[in-house]
Amino acid sequence: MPHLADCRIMSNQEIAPEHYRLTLHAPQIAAESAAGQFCMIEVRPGYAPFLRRPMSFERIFNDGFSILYRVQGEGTRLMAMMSSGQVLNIQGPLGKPFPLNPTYQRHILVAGGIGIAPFPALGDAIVRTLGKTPEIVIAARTERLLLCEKDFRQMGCRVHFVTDDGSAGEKGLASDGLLRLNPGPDCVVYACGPMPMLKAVHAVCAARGAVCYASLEAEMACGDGVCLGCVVESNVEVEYERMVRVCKDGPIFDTRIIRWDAY
Amino acid sequence: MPHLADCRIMSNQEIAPEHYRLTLHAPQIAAESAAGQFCMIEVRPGYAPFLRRPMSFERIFNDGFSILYRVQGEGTRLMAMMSSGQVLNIQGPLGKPFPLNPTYQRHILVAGGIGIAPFPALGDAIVRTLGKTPEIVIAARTERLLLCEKDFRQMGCRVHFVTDDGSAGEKGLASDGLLRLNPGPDCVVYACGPMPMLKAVHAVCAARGAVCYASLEAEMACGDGVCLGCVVESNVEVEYERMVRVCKDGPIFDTRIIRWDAY
Amino acid sequence: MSISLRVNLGGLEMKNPVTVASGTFAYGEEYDQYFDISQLGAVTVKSLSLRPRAGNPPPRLVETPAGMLNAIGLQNVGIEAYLKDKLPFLRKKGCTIIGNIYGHSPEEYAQLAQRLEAEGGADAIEANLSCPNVHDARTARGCSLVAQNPELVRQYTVAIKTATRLPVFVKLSPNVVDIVESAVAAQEGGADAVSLINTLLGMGINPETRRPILSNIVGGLSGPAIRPVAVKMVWDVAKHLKIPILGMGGICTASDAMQFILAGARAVAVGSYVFREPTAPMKIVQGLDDYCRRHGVADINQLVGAMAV
Amino acid sequence: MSISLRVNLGGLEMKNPVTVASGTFAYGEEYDQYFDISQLGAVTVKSLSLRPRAGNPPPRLVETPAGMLNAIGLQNVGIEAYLKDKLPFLRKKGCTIIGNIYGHSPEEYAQLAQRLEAEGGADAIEANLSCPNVHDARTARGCSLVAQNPELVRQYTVAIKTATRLPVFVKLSPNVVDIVESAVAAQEGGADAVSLINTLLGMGINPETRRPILSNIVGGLSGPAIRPVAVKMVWDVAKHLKIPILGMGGICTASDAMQFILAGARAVAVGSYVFREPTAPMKIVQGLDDYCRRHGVADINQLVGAMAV
Ligand SMILES: Cc1cc2nc3c(=O)[nH]c(=O)nc-3n(C[C@H](O)[C@H](O)[C@H](O)COP(=O)(O)OP(=O)(O)OC[C@H]3O[C@@H](n4cnc5c(N)ncnc54)[C@H](O)[C@@H]3O)c2cc1C
Ligand SMILES: Cc1cc2nc3c(=O)[nH]c(=O)nc-3n(C[C@H](O)[C@H](O)[C@H](O)COP(=O)(O)OP(=O)(O)OC[C@H]3O[C@@H](n4cnc5c(N)ncnc54)[C@H](O)[C@@H]3O)c2cc1C
Ligand SMILES: Cc1cc2nc3c(=O)[nH]c(=O)nc-3n(C[C@H](O)[C@H](O)[C@H](O)COP(=O)(O)O)c2cc1C
Ligand SMILES: Cc1cc2nc3c(=O)[nH]c(=O)nc-3n(C[C@H](O)[C@H](O)[C@H](O)COP(=O)(O)O)c2cc1C
Ligand code: FES
Ligand code: FES
Repeated sequence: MPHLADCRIMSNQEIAPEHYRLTLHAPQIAAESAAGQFCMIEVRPGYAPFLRRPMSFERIFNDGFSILYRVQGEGTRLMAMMSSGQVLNIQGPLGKPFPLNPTYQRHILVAGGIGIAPFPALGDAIVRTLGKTPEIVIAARTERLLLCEKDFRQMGCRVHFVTDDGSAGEKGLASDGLLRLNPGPDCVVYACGPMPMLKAVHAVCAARGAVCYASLEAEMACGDGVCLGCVVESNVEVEYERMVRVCKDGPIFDTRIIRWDAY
Repeated sequence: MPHLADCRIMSNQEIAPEHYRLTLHAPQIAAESAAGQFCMIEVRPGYAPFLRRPMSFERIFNDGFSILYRVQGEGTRLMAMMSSGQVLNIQGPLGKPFPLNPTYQRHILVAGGIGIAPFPALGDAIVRTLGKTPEIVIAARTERLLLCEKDFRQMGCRVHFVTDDGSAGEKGLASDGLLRLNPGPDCVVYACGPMPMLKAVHAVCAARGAVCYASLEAEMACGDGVCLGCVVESNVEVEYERMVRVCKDGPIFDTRIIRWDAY
Repeated sequence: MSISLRVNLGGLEMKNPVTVASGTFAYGEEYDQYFDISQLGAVTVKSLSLRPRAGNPPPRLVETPAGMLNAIGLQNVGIEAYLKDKLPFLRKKGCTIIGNIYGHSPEEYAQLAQRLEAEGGADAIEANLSCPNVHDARTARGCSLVAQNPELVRQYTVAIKTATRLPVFVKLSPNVVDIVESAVAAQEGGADAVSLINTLLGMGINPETRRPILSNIVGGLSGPAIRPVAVKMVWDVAKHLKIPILGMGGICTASDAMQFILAGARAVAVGSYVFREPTAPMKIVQGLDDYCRRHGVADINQLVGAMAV
Repeated sequence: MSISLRVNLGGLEMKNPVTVASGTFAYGEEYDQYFDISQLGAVTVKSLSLRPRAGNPPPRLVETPAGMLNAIGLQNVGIEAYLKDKLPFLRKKGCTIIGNIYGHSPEEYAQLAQRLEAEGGADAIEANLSCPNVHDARTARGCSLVAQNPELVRQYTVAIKTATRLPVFVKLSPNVVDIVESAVAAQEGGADAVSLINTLLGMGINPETRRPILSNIVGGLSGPAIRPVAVKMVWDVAKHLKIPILGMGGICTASDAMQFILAGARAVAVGSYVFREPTAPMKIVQGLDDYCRRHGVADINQLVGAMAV
């Protein structure tokens, strides 16, 4: 059940250009949260910005959680100006977590840019709950934006880098990185990143017979399934079940459900 | 000429419950400012609040100035949360300063509540420019809100306290305090505070033949004479000169000009 | 001092004047996680249509300064699924229910009202004659809503009133020259109250892609940005109507709600702000109680339309 | 890459598409303290009437979420004082001038236009047929503006066009069912462009005093809060009009201005935001140049109405 809680900022640090890690004291929310879920952050009192901002849990601790965010617009710019000791009102946990299934041999994580955000928590969960070691493709525009390498090395993961500009790892797209790992029916792929990347990753998985779960993004008002603003089109035949809510039915979707040709 | 400048906050301290002193580094603005003038503060980026907030200069230094403010609503609440090192965009100086006239024997300052704000600068100016020592009536709801006593003692002023609740000084209104000082035609009275107080002070001055300059307040959009939003009604006979702009024609007015029965 | 917040909104007894705006509270279940929704004067449900609707394609939502634009397009489960899956929860909670309905003709509205009454699906009907998101903006110039045509408002109202004995509220659009005309038409048609306002038509363009932000291009603007427009319309209508008003548009706090009540609204609905602050409706109930206490007013009805001119 | 920002707004040559909204820039002098106002495409002056006007009693102004309400009531120095005291400064600076006028009848508008032309007081006329603040809200139900009646819009436009050879822009109100009707009426009357939008009617009440915040009760809502409404109306009108559009309503940044241009505005006016940020109009001129550069567009006219549907 989601909570509304005033949470103290433990730290808020720039970890790469325009990328921050924010840690919040939020024991109650943390206790009920799982990898893949998210929270809605009230950036500040007053009506600018008007809506809360959705952010995935990066890591979940006993007494709180961290998020990893990229400065995108007004809301995240204001977040970046905050400092420890200040308080943010948080709504969460929201949405469905990544499904964890022990039957798969390989767990491959594919992150594009800030899409890395929910994966430290997912990696933790795979290691701890399933006793497996995930592999990860970390893709970004350029070397400096390849985040969280250390976290995954510590879990013992194979880490594959891909950059748009070839400044580190393979030059190419996240889906190229995934292809290199030769996914097959024994794999479950978890993907997070921009829509075109997810579409490409889905295509690879579909071709190779791997199941793929993607964490989707959409502009949100309520985060809680109420406003019907955050929908994406699915393949469901039933007309009125075609629109699925990213916040409540997702944000994690089996990619076979999404009507990719709409994107 | 008014400037627009990003000014660093040197300090922002609570000096009484809900009352703060904010000091800004603003050498250019300070160099051109005089007691009675004010600035417009952009409280923060984004559209909440939408308009700048007008604030009188409390004291003017070589390298900047201070303001004294009371937390009133959203804008001032946000200001109170700021800390030294942060930057505010300031527009100023704006408006007309207090007129200084050496022909008067006595200079009496009458402050109601946060209306004390422009008087430290005015006291300084009277002492330095005219070589006279002003007298001051400081009125407030209660003892803890009697501000700036020390500043005026240091200037050698006679300080008369008045409180609504009698917790310090005389129990009564600012205008009662003024009456005790027995003002007459040899006096110039400077007043700042809420409209009903100014009306009462004007009445005392009119009855005693003292000239009175009041610093008025009105909600402002531009602060610069453009929007015509901040007007008050004057006694001017000419119909279309009846509305005088607090920001540009004031904020300091000879009280005989104001149509007090409209207030 | 004992304060009474009870109001009678055109025959609907409400224990306090606070409800929620249709489409911003779904069917109540989600927000019951944050506060006991039966404490509200009423719960207004998302517009119900005869058949389920998928609504418009995404994107359907964008934030704007102090507000938001939406082009949901009345996605809803349809009246039968509502009666079967959603109503039991609201009834179990003991909520007073305002059933908001949307149809394509007077007959459809009548049918919806009849079904709701027959199945105990609502304690009052709110007829949404003013949704801006059910037309294709590419073809519908300026948009043509039933609520923009007083004669149609009258006809639709008559049809609904004939079909049900439940109190009928008619929800109007701010996109008119004079909302009093629409309100008077509703009153003439027999409406028991008018609900105002629905969203204002608006749109946004992404300059980088040069494409409209909403897939339907045009959407409805809501939130505190439009509050001054809504207060003005409530005040206009209150001066000329005998039936009561359910006021909405940008209400976030008890102080906002008081503006509507003083302007002449018998009850108020909290809309978009509930997305930001799910407990807002409850806090407003408390805030109205505080206000009455502070002002020594024993019965909130004394404040309706009590603005001193 | 050399970028041309020149536009022709119904016969008015502007070196760039950026002007200011009438009433938010007075007659230019104050803001020339912050930037060289002759760099703007044009300066639009505060509405001028035949005789000076004192406007409404205070309070006339209140901040609202992401906007403001004003009820200035067209306080202005009158046309003769403008010609004598204000015009010389604008001419000395070399500004292109849009002379906004307000009268009580077609004849007064005609007279004002004539005087402006005769004295070289403006390079184009903008007829304000849509000021919400010149009626007493206590008596004028819903407000009745010339711009709310297409037939009157046509008549007034004809009268002004007959009186002057200067380009005539007709400024319209958003408080209508379909602003296209008003715009078409202006076009039929011979207008060279339409200016949209004026403020939306709105009001506020202070719950503590239970009194209206503005002395005139009702005022005009402006600022970013209303931007989505304005963009929508520009887009609607652009689809149906041959004459160009001067777009305004909540423009704060070059990106906002681009929304209006892509929706179909040939030029744009910066209004309320200039109070907050006096250099905004100048920054927008620069921002439009940057935009064109970034998007490889050599002539801004190519972007007018270029939204991809
Ligand atoms: C379930 C979910 C989880 C997310 N997790 C993260 C995360 O862990 N780290 C991170 O950096 N970002 C994350 N995002 C994206 C993040 O919400 C946006 O970057 C952020 O809302 C931008 O706000 P802004 O005010 O800075 O930008 P603006 O562009 O000013 O925002 C304007 C509006 O657009 C919305 N918006 C803008 N970009 C996005 C986007 N990509 N997705 C959804 N809404 C958007 C905003 O919420 C706001 O309503 C997540 C989004 C979703 C839906
Ligand atoms: C020339 C001038 C000088 C001033 N100097 C000082 C000063 O030195 N110290 C100080 O504490 N206050 C001063 N004020 C009052 C101060 O501007 C307001 O208290 C402040 O704007 C309140 O903003 P807010 O957002 O906190 O309040 P809110 O009530 O949220 O503000 C809402 C709107 O009302 C306006 N407003 C509210 N109260 C006042 C008021 N009393 N006068 C004018 N506008 C108001 C705000 O500017 C804003 O536009 C001065 C006002 C003027 C006109
Ligand atoms: C996301 C969203 C969905 C809405 N859906 C409906 C609806 O289904 N039926 C309806 O009558 N009004 C609907 N509305 C309009 C609201 O009920 C309300 O009239 C409007 O939003 C103004 O109130 P607000 O500013 O407080 O949100 C919707 C509004 C929003 C923001
Ligand atoms: C304080 C103020 C005064 C205004 N005065 C006039 C006026 O005299 N004549 C006019 O045609 N419009 C006037 N307007 C309307 C603006 O020109 C403009 O149409 C409106 O404010 C919308 O633009 P904005 O949201 O950018 O302010 C005024 C607006 C404001 C805020
Ligand atoms: S954000 Fe409201 S339904 Fe998903
Ligand atoms: S605040 Fe604009 S004229 Fe005074």
